[in-house]
Amino acid sequence: MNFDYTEEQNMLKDSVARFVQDQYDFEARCKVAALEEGYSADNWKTFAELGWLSIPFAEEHGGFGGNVVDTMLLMEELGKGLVLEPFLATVVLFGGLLSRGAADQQQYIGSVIEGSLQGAFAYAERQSRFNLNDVATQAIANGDGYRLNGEKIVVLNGAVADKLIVSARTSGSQLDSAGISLFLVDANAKGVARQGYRMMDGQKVANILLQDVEVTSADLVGELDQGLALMQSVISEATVAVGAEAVGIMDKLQATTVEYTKTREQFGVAIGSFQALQHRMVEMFMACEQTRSLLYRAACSQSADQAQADRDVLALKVMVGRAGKLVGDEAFQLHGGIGMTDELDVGHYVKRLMMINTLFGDADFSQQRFAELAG
Amino acid sequence: MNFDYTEEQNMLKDSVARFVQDQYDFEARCKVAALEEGYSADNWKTFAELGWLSIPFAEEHGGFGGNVVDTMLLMEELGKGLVLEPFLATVVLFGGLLSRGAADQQQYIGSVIEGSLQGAFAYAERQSRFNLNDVATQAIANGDGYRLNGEKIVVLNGAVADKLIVSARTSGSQLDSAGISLFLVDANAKGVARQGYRMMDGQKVANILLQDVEVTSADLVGELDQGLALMQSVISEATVAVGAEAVGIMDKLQATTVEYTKTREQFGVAIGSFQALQHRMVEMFMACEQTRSLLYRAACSQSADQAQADRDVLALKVMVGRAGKLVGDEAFQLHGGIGMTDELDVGHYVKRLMMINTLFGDADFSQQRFAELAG
Amino acid sequence: MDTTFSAEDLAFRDEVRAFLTEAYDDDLKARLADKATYKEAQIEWQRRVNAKGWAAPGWPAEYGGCSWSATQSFIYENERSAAGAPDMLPFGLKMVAPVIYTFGNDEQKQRFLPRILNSDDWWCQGYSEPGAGSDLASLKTRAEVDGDDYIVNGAKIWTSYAQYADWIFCLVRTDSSGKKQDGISFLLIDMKTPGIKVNPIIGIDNRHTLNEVEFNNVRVPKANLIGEQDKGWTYAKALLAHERTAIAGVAASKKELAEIREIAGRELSGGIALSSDPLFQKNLTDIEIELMALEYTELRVLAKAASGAHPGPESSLLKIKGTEIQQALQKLRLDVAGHYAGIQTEEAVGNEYADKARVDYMYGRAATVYGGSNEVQKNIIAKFVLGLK
Amino acid sequence: MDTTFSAEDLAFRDEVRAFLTEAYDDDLKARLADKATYKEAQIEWQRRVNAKGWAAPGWPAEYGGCSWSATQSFIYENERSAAGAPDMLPFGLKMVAPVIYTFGNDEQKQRFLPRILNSDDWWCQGYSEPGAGSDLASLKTRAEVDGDDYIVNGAKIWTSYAQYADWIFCLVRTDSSGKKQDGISFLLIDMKTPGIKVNPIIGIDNRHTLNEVEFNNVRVPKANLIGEQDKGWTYAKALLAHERTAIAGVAASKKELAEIREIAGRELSGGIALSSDPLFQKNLTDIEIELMALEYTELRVLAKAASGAHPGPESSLLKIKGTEIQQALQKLRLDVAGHYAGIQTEEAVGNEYADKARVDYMYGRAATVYGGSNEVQKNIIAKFVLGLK
Repeated sequence: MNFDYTEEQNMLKDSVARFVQDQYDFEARCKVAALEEGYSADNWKTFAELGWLSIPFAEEHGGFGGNVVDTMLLMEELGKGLVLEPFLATVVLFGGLLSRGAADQQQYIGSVIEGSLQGAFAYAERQSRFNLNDVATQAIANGDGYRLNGEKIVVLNGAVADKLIVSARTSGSQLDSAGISLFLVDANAKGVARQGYRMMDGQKVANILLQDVEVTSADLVGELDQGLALMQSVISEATVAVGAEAVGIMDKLQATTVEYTKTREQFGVAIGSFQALQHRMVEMFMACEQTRSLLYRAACSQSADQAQADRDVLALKVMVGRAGKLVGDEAFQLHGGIGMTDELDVGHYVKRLMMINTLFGDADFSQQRFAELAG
Repeated sequence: MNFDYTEEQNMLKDSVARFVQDQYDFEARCKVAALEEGYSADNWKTFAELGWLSIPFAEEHGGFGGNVVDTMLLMEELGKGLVLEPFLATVVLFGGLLSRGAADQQQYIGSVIEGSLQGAFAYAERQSRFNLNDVATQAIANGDGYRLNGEKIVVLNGAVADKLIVSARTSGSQLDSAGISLFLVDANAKGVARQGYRMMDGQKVANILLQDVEVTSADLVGELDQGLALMQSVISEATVAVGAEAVGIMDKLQATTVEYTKTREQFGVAIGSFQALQHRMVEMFMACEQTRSLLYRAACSQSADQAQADRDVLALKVMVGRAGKLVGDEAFQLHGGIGMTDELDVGHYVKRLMMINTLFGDADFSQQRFAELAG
Repeated sequence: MDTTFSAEDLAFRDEVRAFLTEAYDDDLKARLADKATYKEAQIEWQRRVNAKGWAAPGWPAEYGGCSWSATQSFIYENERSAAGAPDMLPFGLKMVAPVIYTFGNDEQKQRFLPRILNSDDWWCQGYSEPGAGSDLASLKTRAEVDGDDYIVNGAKIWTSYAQYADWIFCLVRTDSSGKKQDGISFLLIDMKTPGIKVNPIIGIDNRHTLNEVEFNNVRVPKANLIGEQDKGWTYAKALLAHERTAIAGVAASKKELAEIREIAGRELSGGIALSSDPLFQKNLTDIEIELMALEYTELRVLAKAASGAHPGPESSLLKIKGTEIQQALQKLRLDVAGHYAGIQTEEAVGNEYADKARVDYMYGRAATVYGGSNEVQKNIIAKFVLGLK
Repeated sequence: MDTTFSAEDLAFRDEVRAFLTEAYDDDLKARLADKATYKEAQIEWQRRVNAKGWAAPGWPAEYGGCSWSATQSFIYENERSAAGAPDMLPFGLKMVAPVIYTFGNDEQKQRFLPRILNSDDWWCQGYSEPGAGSDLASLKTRAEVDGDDYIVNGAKIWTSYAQYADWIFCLVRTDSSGKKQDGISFLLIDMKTPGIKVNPIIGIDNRHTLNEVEFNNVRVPKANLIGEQDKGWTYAKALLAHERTAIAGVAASKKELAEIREIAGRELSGGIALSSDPLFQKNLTDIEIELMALEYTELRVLAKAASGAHPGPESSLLKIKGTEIQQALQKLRLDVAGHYAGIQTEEAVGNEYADKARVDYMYGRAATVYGGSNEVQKNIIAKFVLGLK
């Protein structure tokens, strides 16, 4: 039993940390956020050059052959810098689905790794809330292929992605678990209409309207009607990844807050000397440590039996939501007025934490699923 | 709109407060708790002489004709003294049901008022938990009357009561709302077996076994099969009463704790000077005030429409459970080791608060009922 | 002990309802919601209320107050909130006016009070300073006597709506020799005076509500000093409790809670209304029960005030609980909005209630900090109610 | 980063299970549960474990420790808790022994350690004093030199199981001239020495676990002094972190949580198992998730310790969270027990799990107070981890 990183992992971690420190301070980040695409193409090129985009992919696909821990430590460091580049959307989600696809689909992995292809996974719908099985988008058989109709919302990286993977119903009714299939769709295909917009964490996302979009059976990702399990599997991985990002953010907020209270004076003394505030910062610290423990737990159990792994991931997601809220609230409160201005970074960290809570199902939703799986 | 007591109410309040102060200090209370009956017959006589036992009864039954506020302020003062005498069981519950009974049954009110009759209301069963409608005890028609079979548990004052009012099923199945009837039963009737025992708050209660107990139709309290509404109505009143008792206890615990921290020294200063503890005592204070507000709200709405009144009573019960827990926990924690000894009164106050939480349905149960009634 | 409404109370309620139906019309609603017309719409709204005589119910009758009973105040607030009508802006009516009519001279009363009532002047508050925070008394903006004027130099911060304001009321330092609470004076300053500069602050809600106000050799006539020089702290402090009571916002929270319940009845999860989800119900009723309690806590304070007592340290309880409830409701609305809560764009891609969720949540973070942070309120209760040192 | 068990680990787990099945038999269980036979059963249990060589896994190997890896310690604790087997009493094995083998002389090691391992002596702890509480260093019990002896006078309080003890280890004051942490010495005292009086304290659980121990001119040979005179505070403090880590009780809480889940599956409300009640599920999983986290927090501390590092201030986190989880579980069991939770009687009128609910709840209140109150632990984290002054 150990919680150490390998030498290779330490090098990766240092490399990401250095990038964030040298090239992604808050000012630089604000500039990236102002870009129309929602990320910097230059940065993305750097990610590719440093090999980061290859990490989770198998060696046979030209990848680094990394494991969950590699992705985890990369995401934690990206979190500390509030990095906007779409690693999660293109590499973890879209790339994760490609890896599970047919050989023809896996050939796109190379482009992802070299940074020339942006992808997105479009699954949420207006009515679906956090239920992956709630799919109203229809894929009607049409000769050799299918015709897609429906709308997907808040698609991460959806505004700029070159290719999309879309969930659609090939059989059954709207809430059935079976009958969902995934399709690889060119973002510029006829019938695809995208409305890009911003989220409060600076991300560029899109609503995507599909009107009689034609795909062939070769575009089917995974088995027909069996898309739900595939979605769950890749979203489980992505949940650990954003869990790591959240831990990076929480640690950063905690450290920033403690430092601020050491210098900020009120009533003639540093406010960090007030015992009531000290005890609340201890709660922040404990929240960070407990979340990190669940992150490690979820990472370690990815090789364990499925039910236990699912529970560990859901437990992490619940804690990210709850502990993240505590840390965010206290960061705001202890910074006082200055924390509530757009020019300080604190609010931006908190907003990203809030978005992570909602992503893939919020704390309450995750807790109920966790309870259902209870032994 | 006013929250003032009338002059008469102030006199009553003073009279109860004086009794508690002069005759019911902690030492005296321990002596009462040690009595086999669970209360002092002398004290009960005093209650009768002072007219307290007549308060909620109508003037036509020889009562004082008091309202919910009168009972409330009496219970609050009794709470401050942790008074063990069975005012709740005999006067509020048993007496409350008698008042709703037939003329023949109302004639017993006189004996209650003069202190010569002890009563109990036996409704809970082994499997019923907090559901008043879960009644397995059977009342089978038998000539002019009924034959009762079943078991009642944790019956307040059940070990010493002269008369019982018992819920039993006259029709329907175990969980039906309709088909429950109430019967007035002599505690010494053939077939009634009582096992008396202690609760952690010092109360004497009993499990009561009913084996072929014969009652006549004249013993029916209220309408046949319509007992549930009657039970709910009297338990609503009783909930406001124990809410008042809880407020008395919480205020006492809060004041005791604040006083203790002013004198108890650690690290060379009074522990009440530590800001972290001060802020927690402020939380105790706010919990007490908020509970008092819901008590007043529930008392004032007893004349309002039924649905609103029910919600107000349930809200009070939830708050008594939750805020009571907070106050009890902090009282223990801030008293430290000494608070965890049987010889200090703090533990006894907390235990009574805990029993009040459970009585008639705990905070979670009450909150779910409250949510069901939500507009 | 009695909270039932009398026949007079019920008649008053009908009068309030009738007034709101007429005065708070759809046209005004639309103009209040639009950034471009907000200021003039808010002014017009106050003038309509003032025409009815209800702009400042809490003022003494001689200056235009209503002499309402606690019950009437309660009814008015509830009806106004239920109708969704905005409160009067507090800076003139609730903050500076009580200082003027309590501590000002006759000339000041005649000059300012009628204009405040009718919203002829837009006021803002100059208390906080960069670096001062909850430690208000450590303020550094100084006013030096120069003939019949003061010369003011320094800066104020977190000044809501200063970009709209005609006047600002300020605490300024006129003497630095004693302890920090001494030597503070209460000045009224015309925002058009040369040397005043307003710097916008964009909040985490991405809106421009707050400002920094700089004073560079701003010349203020001595006639604008309230009461005695160096005694301003006393005047300001006497009125802070009023401000706290106002922050509780019980009636507004009741309206918000009802709205969330209604939205959750339409929002689906797994094909079922979110309002029937047990965790949602738990979250909602946790807040609702605290709010039901706070409503009566406020009534108890109002009833006490009606019997002549000043709001004391218990107003700190109203502030703490009131703002905690507001923030809990904001979080709940955000949770209900799900994916849509994070959308920050001018176009209508999400839905209206979710946009409001994000803005309210972010703007609402400040409620536990301003008006004396909740930590300071707890210190006040610990000291003045519990007697802890 | 890896937490999978190796083949050796799995073999070890089987060995532990086999041992527990044999050694922790039904007869011993029954005797441990009976007040009258508890003491001798607890001693016999330790002897059986010691015969296996596992009584003190954490000790250095030369004195009888196991040199287990962090994984083995984790496995052992989990298997022991899952089997319901009691922990060894900590007073000898975990509290005084580390002080003896770290700071004691050879004679003391030879004299006491083997007897501690085999439970030949029952130890109790004499740290707290009436009035001292979390401010341990303010202790007043004094030891004055008299030839080859110390004469001890004073009193200790909250002494668990002093009524059974053969020996007590005490912090006593040997010098009052300096600051309070100086001038404290660490003494081992035979409980049979004349002048010692044990006064029972009945707890809020209505049981007799705690005691006050009075010392009236108790003569203690200088040979019973650990290390140097006046340096006892250093010795005691060095080991306090060990105590805190032990208090976390993760494995025991896991067992308790599983038991509550199982009970709630049998307990009905409205004819439906309480385990399917949404609020119950919320309460249970709130705790479960914190506990899953704490399990890994503990593993992280263990792994760090296995790599040679001493448990530092992060052990305070284990203590705080561990005891909070314990108390939350106690509350949940109590809630599940409903009406039966309050029954306090010798006869069996309720049910066994409810009786345990009440006793555990009451006894468990002390967990956030002893071993350095949770408030003190927070001060430690604030100061030594966060660097706040």
